[in-house]
Amino acid sequence: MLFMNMTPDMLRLLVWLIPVPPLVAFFVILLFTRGSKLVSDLVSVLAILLTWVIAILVLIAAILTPHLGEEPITSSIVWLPLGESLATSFRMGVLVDPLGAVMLFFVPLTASMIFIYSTGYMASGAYWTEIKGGEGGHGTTHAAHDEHGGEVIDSAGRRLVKFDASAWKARFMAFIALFAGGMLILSVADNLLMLFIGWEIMGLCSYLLIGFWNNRVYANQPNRITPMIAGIKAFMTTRIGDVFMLIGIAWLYSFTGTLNFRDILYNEEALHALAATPAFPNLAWLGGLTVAGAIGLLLIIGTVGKSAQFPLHTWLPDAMEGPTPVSAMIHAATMVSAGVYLLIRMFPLLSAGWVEGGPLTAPMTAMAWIGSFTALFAATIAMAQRDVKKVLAYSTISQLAFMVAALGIGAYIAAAFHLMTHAIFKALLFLGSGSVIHAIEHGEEHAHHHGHHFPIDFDAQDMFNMGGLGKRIPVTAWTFLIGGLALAGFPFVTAGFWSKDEILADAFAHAPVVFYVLAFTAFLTAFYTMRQIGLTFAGEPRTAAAEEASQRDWRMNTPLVILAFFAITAGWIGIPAALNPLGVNPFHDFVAGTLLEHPEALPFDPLPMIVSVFIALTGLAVGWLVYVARPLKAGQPDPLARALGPIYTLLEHKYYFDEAYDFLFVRLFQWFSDKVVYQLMDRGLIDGFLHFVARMTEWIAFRNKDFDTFIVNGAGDEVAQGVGNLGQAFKYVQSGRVQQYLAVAAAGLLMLAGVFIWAFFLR
Amino acid sequence: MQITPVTVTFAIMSIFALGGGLGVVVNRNLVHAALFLVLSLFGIAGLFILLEAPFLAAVQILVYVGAISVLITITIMVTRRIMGIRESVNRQWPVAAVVAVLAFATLGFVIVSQFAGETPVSDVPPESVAQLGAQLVSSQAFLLPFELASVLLLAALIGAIVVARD
Amino acid sequence: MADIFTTIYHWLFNLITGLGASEGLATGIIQFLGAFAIANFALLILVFNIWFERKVIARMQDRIGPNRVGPWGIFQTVADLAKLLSKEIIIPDGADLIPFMFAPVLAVGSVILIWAVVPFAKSAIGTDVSIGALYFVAAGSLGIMAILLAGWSSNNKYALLGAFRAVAMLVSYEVPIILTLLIPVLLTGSMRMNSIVDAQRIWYFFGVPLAAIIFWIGSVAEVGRTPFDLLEAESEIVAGYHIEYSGFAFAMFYAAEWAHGFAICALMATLFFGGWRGPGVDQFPTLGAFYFITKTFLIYFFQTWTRATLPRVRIDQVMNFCWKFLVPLSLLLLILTVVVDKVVALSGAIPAYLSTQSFAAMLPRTIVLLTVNLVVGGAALLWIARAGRVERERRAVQMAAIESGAAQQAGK
Amino acid sequence: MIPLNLYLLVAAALFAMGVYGVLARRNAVAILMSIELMLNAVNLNLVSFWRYRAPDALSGQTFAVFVFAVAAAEAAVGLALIISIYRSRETVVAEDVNMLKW
Repeated sequence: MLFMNMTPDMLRLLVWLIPVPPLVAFFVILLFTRGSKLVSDLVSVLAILLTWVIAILVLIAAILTPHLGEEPITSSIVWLPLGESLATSFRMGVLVDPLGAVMLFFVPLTASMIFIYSTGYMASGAYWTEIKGGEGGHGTTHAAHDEHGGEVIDSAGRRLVKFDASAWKARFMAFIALFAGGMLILSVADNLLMLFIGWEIMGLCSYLLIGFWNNRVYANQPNRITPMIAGIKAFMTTRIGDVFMLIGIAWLYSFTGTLNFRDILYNEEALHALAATPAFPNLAWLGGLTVAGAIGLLLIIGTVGKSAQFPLHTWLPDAMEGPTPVSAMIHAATMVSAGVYLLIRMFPLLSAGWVEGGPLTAPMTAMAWIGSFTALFAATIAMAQRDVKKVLAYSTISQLAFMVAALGIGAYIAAAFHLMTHAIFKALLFLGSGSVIHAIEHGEEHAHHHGHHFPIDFDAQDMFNMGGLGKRIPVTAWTFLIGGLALAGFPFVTAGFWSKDEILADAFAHAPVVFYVLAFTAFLTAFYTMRQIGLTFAGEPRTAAAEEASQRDWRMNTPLVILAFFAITAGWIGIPAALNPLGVNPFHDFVAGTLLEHPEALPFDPLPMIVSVFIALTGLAVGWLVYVARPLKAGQPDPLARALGPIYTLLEHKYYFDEAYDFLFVRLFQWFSDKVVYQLMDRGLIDGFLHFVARMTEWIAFRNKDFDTFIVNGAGDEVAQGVGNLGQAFKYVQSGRVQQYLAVAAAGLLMLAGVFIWAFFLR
Repeated sequence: MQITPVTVTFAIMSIFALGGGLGVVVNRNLVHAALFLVLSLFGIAGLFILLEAPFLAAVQILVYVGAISVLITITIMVTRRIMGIRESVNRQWPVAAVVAVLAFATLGFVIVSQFAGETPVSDVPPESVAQLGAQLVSSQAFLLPFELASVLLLAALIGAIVVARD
Repeated sequence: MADIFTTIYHWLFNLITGLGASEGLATGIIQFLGAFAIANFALLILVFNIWFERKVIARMQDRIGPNRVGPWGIFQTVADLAKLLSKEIIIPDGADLIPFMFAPVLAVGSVILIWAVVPFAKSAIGTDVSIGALYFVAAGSLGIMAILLAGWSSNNKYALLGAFRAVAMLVSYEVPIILTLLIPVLLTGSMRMNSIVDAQRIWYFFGVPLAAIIFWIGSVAEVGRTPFDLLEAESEIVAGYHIEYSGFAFAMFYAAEWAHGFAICALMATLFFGGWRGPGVDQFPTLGAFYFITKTFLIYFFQTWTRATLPRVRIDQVMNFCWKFLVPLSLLLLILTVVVDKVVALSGAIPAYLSTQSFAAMLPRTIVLLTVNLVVGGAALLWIARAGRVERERRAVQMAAIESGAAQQAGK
Repeated sequence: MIPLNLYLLVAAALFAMGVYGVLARRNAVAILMSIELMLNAVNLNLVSFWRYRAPDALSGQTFAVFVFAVAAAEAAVGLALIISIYRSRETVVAEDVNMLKW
């Protein structure tokens, strides 16, 4: 075979080439093939498949390499040589070590699936868009489906028309290509800066893609968040994390003089130095936070933003406004994984100074708390969601939190394992949900052609509008079931079970508290998964749309099947040695090489496994009893609501977090800028002063106009004139003359230079 | 420092460079200013030769005199109506003068106090031009910046055409 | 085996040092003398060149040509020179005096500068700088400035128009020139003129004829000789940028143009026709000068021949030809040459591929490159033939339309 | 041999002239020319530091080459902008192009 007789140079070249095809595809589509949807589909899909092939070659070569951890596949070029020798210059390069190999396994796989799926998903559909201005606007709230593209007026008085959701398909393919390129850059990067580049490319793309249907509005729901807003929200929220992360990177660079993973994470003295030096020598109350700790915390903040951990999680559910492939892309394959990948990659730094069984370092403690709390928190919210995608969104947050918590307690390999399996089965679930939505939309079409009338705010994503889809879209149903079971951790078969079990086992061994929390979360997970499956597929259709739902697009079904296959089998490579017919845990032994000193596998302990089996089964069983055994009738409320009462509302409203943030930050700043800046300072002080002066002069003039008009009027004029002149004089600061600005800038620069000279030469 | 051909050349070239520069910034007639610019660039090229960088000297002549100055002169001639402008400096010229003098003072201070009477640490390696060429395209040196520069030039080319065409 | 030039050098050196000058001073004086000699050669040879060209063209046009002054009219140019020198230099109203006077000097200077790197023989070269080829381009680019100044300072719209045309054309044609100049430089691996000549056991013309041709066309355009003499096309822009010049100032432009025309022949000979290389030159280096002059004059004859043959082209045709044909072609040629050369060299299929030691050693490389050139050139010819056909048809349609319109006018 | 600081002083003076020109000239083309002066001063600095401090690593010369590239790009785009401004507003006086104000 090809990779058998591949020279190392060829191999390195291949690694360089991995991110290239999608990026090329992005430019090709945007520059040339924009006009044709078909060609754009072909270009992007071929590109990602090419990447997949390359990645598989590299992956096989990597697996065949003995001691990959010690001698990873790496090559680098000089970024920008400075100073007197080329040796000291900053280098950019690629690196494939066991962890990178894991990324190369699931990222191109899921990405390719999502690309193929998108070609089908983006090919049809329609949504409401608002017409600005103009006259006319006849039509009633229910006239929506009578004449297609017909104009309707919703309860908010906006004039809406249907907009073809596939209009910008080519652009969409280009964006996800760029997205995949960013993720691949991040996966093969050998230093933090390059990783950050990929990271930011993805940040941009998530903004572009979440807000892809940027002219979409929701009929009768003027306050519901629109894709445009959601995109901005996601961008801003992740920005917060990114800024802190960048600070951390800069700090790391200034401390170690390099950002290369190998140079920092695989060299004892660097790590020791990082762990030994206190970050803020003169801040005693920080309790001797080391530099490693401080940098670690900053990086964690970056991850908290990117992987939507508490308290920066709110952008992710709203990111569901994007097209479903985007949700799969962002939530499963790429972006949120990137956050966790960063933590796993930097684990040696985060755990610098930590010995197995010893006290946790500051970053690890933080991760443990954030992780376990977010896991529980998100899982509870997921229980009460109506939107089929929102459930998955919150389950994603919760699952990522699993990984973060696992890292917090030092379960390095378990985290990597769960990252991989979760990416696969969560991608499967999202694509499945997308196919469900598609089916419902088609059903809506047909039903309407058969004379049904739907309210214009009919929501094709609301699970309570579904039901009984199992018979109508069997492929989706079965694959979704597989994915759901994997998510719920159905024992001994699914991938999710083994990875989750490994985390639980580690937690049981190291941190009981974390274990209990995660165990309970696992129970909730199983429950809401079953709830979702039940609401969606079981029972009888609750609406006409569900009645006539159908989805027979091979472009969407093939990826589902393939991913379902991996959702089962991907877990088997990580079966604990004790249960493994091979007698070893291949995944563990492979990934362990990534670390400097290999963590040895835990002695097998049946108790946590029994617990997790029991939990998964009970959770599924409860869900079965509530939602499948007695499926909901149309219009029947969620039985959970009766059970939980007010809590249910609380959960349904996501603990009112958006509202809280809205009040705390948005409103606060609006209030500040309005009341303080505008009203008080602008109106109050400045205008007040002017009015006061003017009125006073007027008053004096009026008083004395009988005698001495001349002087007083003169004075009044003078004062008014003076005020006017003041304004006149000040406005020239903003003269629009570039040279004036330049002069000021130059003067400022000179001042700095003076300070510099004084500081370095004269003092 | 005794009078040697090198010092004499240095003096002449410096006078060219500085005198030309002065002409550029004070001369009222723009075409003459452009001529002074050419003179100044010549001076710089001569200094490059004194610094044993003949390649840069040639490129300096080729790029600056052959291309940029021509471009500037043509622009001056195309925007011919501006020849009517009599006063060549704006109202803030005193500020500018002060800033410039201060800038020179600052730089001069650092230079005089830091680099007084420094002489080369070693000779220029033979075939330095070849080395330069090799470095520009070596992945262990300046390959990336070089490619970026070429992309920048391409972008500027297209941009200039797009902006300047009707 | 000291050749005549080194002999002269040593003789002068001993002479001057004998007079009690320091060695540095002696070298300086000799260098100055050398520069003086080369400059004068470059200018005086014109006297002969002009006569030569007029004679040749006359013969080609079945005339006799200058035949009054001196034997075969050989002193005709001297007479013309005397006339020009004795004429008044008219300075038009509103002329910008300094540039007006500076322009001709710059024009001549830029041409003379070129001769500094032209190797007459292995040891007879003004200065063998390591960047000779680049230097030649840089020096040539000065002429553009001269033209621009002349056109501007004359305060005459035809002059300015002509200057703009000239600059547009010269700047455009520098691109293919530089691109093709790179090819011999790449093949040699050095920009040093002497190394380039040294490496030509087989003339580069036989290896990369297409490059030579493109370089030639570009150079002729740079000089602005027929068929590219529309810069001073008397029939359209009376005389181009030097319309206002008279007397000696004009003579300098005139001299600059002809000297440039001769200089490109010398460069052509150096870069593509093996410069001073020739049989027995290694034993008797002095022979090199003879070979070099001969080659140069043969090429000069060819130049005159083209001038006598080809009609003048329109400015738009000139520009299109450069940007839409020469530039892409030379780019393609450059890339192909580099790639093929590298691939063959690295593949090691041909031993000692890059060696320039002997005729035999250079043969394989020459053949490889020749095939590349022939393929590219053939393709280019086919393409331009097609383009020309299309153009002609378009023209025919236009003319028909015009004539029909005219006919209707006549009908009314 | 000329000491380093002489070259640096020449460069500094040239740079200062450039600063003055950029700040004081009215004509946009003149401003552009002054910018070229500043760029050349930078180049002179780079090359002389290369010659005197690190003749073996050619970074100084390489950066000078990059400055050439940047200067060419800057001149092309700048002049194009000036011409288009001249077309639309009949002026190339920098301070007359002040639409962006209060």
